[in-house]
Amino acid sequence: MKTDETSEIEMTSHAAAAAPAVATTINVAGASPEISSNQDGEDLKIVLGEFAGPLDLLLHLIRQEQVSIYDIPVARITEEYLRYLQLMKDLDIALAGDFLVMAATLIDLKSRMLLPRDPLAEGEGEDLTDPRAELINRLLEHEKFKAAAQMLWSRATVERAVFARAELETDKQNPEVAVGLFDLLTVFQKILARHKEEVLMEIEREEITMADMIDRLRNMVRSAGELNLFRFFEQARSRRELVLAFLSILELVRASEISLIQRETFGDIVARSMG
Amino acid sequence: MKAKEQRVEVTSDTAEMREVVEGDALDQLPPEREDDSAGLAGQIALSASELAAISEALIFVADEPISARTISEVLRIGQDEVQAGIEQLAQEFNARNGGLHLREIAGGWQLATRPEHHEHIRAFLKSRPSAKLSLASLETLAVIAYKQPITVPEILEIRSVQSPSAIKTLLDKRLIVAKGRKETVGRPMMYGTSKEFLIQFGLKDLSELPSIEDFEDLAGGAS
Amino acid sequence: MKAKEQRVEVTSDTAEMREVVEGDALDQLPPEREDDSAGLAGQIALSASELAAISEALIFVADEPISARTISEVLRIGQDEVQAGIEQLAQEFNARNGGLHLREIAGGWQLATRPEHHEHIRAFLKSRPSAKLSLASLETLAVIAYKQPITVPEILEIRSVQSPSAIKTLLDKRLIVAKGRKETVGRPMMYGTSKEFLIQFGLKDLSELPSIEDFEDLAGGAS
Repeated sequence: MKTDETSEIEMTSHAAAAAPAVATTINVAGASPEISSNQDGEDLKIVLGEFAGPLDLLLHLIRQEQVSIYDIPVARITEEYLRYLQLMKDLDIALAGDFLVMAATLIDLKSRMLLPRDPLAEGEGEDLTDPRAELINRLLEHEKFKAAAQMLWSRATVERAVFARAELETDKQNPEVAVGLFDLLTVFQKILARHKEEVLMEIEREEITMADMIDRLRNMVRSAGELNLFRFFEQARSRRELVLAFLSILELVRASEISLIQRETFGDIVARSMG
Repeated sequence: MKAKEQRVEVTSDTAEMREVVEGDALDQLPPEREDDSAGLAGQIALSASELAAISEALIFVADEPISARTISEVLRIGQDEVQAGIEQLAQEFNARNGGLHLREIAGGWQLATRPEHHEHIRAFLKSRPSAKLSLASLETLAVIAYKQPITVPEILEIRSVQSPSAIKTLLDKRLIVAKGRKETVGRPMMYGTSKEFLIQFGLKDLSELPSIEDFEDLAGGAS
Repeated sequence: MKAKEQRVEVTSDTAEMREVVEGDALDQLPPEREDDSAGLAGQIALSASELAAISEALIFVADEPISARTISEVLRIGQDEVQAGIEQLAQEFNARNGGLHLREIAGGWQLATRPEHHEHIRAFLKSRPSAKLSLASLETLAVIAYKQPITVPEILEIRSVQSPSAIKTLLDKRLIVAKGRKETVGRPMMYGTSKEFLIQFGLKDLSELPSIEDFEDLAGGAS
């Protein structure tokens, strides 16, 4: 079972054939799955409840068994817990490791509950605490956050019913993408990946000549009548090509085939055909 | 700008925008007080109703909740005066019982529709409620909201899980942001909730969250 | 195949919670008329003030002028009635003399600011406290942040795209500063991030920049 999403599994027709039998035997965690009558059983879709983590499952079992969270019958709950994991396994559902860790914790707890108290430790007054104490505290803490999550959920639901205005012209004129710290890192990683790829490609690519570059520039300017030089430079795949691109611009300016225009200081430079 | 301390806005072409705004739209406008841009030093004398009207206009134009402070800076008018003006305006808006209300959210003011009209609005926008957070993400968010600033290992410990995928989801959705490093071994990154969190959950600020102890009764009683 | 699905539900408390919560939250909303979705055929009875409020909300959320006809179709109410309602609403809005007015434009209705406030609006739009970056600038900033001090040719080498204008933008925004010259051929200028950069991104110092390891903590982690 994935921890993030409600698990949905579609079983093949073979499994579907066996479905009614399975259906009567599935009764784990007290959950009584409802199976609508199988009309001709080509597909079987199983929808499992969502447990956001092992503590969720454990809380569910405790509630299911109607036992006190302060006095968990460890053996019983452990058994139920393991049955649930077994069901997941039978259904071939990948379980997050978290659930197995909790299983180990429970088994360990169960065995410690069975052991007689160490008389020496008792003498020191240290082992008087219930071995379940830590788990109980965790569960209580978890219940609080679960309730908080529920509160957030209802807030979000109300909030989703409230709408802000549509986008205005002034927003579009000022399109904003908020960038956080991690965006900076993500962007950097992308650049590094891109860089690596380009280095690899460069080895194989055929080298462009000065004449090729002049032709490319000439064609680009002619076809559009005007060309932003930054766009032209961006096509350069290596430093060598960049140098060639620069030289080809100088060459065409010298030959009076193009003129360069810069509309504002530090603004983009545009090449225009003089033909 | 969202979550001031954490974010930088990105835009493709600011120069262009200026031209459009200044060139096109605004030339057609009737001239306004001429001393506005010149009189950086002096305050502008505005009547209460003018102040309210301009605040309303700015709140409408702002693409996210706008604070009284921002408005007071733009208009060069005392913040208290602006705050009082907006509160008055909000009362009027809300007494009007129209389609809009003026509310305080995420440290600013915003005009928004009323929840009771959501079905008609959805029918018109043909929108469905936006993607919901998974239960795991929601529980993780609750832990972060109440324990911030908190590190990844601490979150995982509380939730008894090993996968940080829910934390990553929250980061991707911009509901949480980095909040510096913890001065312990390895200096792990700490996380807290963002301004976007306040907006999506309709909170003025974090103090509006009920105390975590309030959930204790619920928790204990459930068993 | 898909038509005949069979569902097995392993119920859980969380599934229940979902329902409960969703039920709860929506119960808190003022009830909306129940015949809304059901009564495709019939008209909805709305009081004049409800109609005005909903029209106002729809005009507010619409991204372009919305006609009385569109509203009448959404609400399944006679167009004349809607038209009259909106005209009434427009009169109220305009008599109010607030920051917004309701105007008929391009065959529809639209909420807009008043021309006489545009000077202030422009001042606000200009003042938006944001460092706006193009993607090119952002990429350049990322490279500088993680590789500082770094020269322009080195940035070019990593980004493999021209960066001079991006560097100028970043200098203008004071997000980067010159950090002396590199003692190689041509003694190129080296750049690094500024104090302003730290402020904008909410960092105490550069050690708080997330590292690749922090990222892996979030992305990988799960075993």
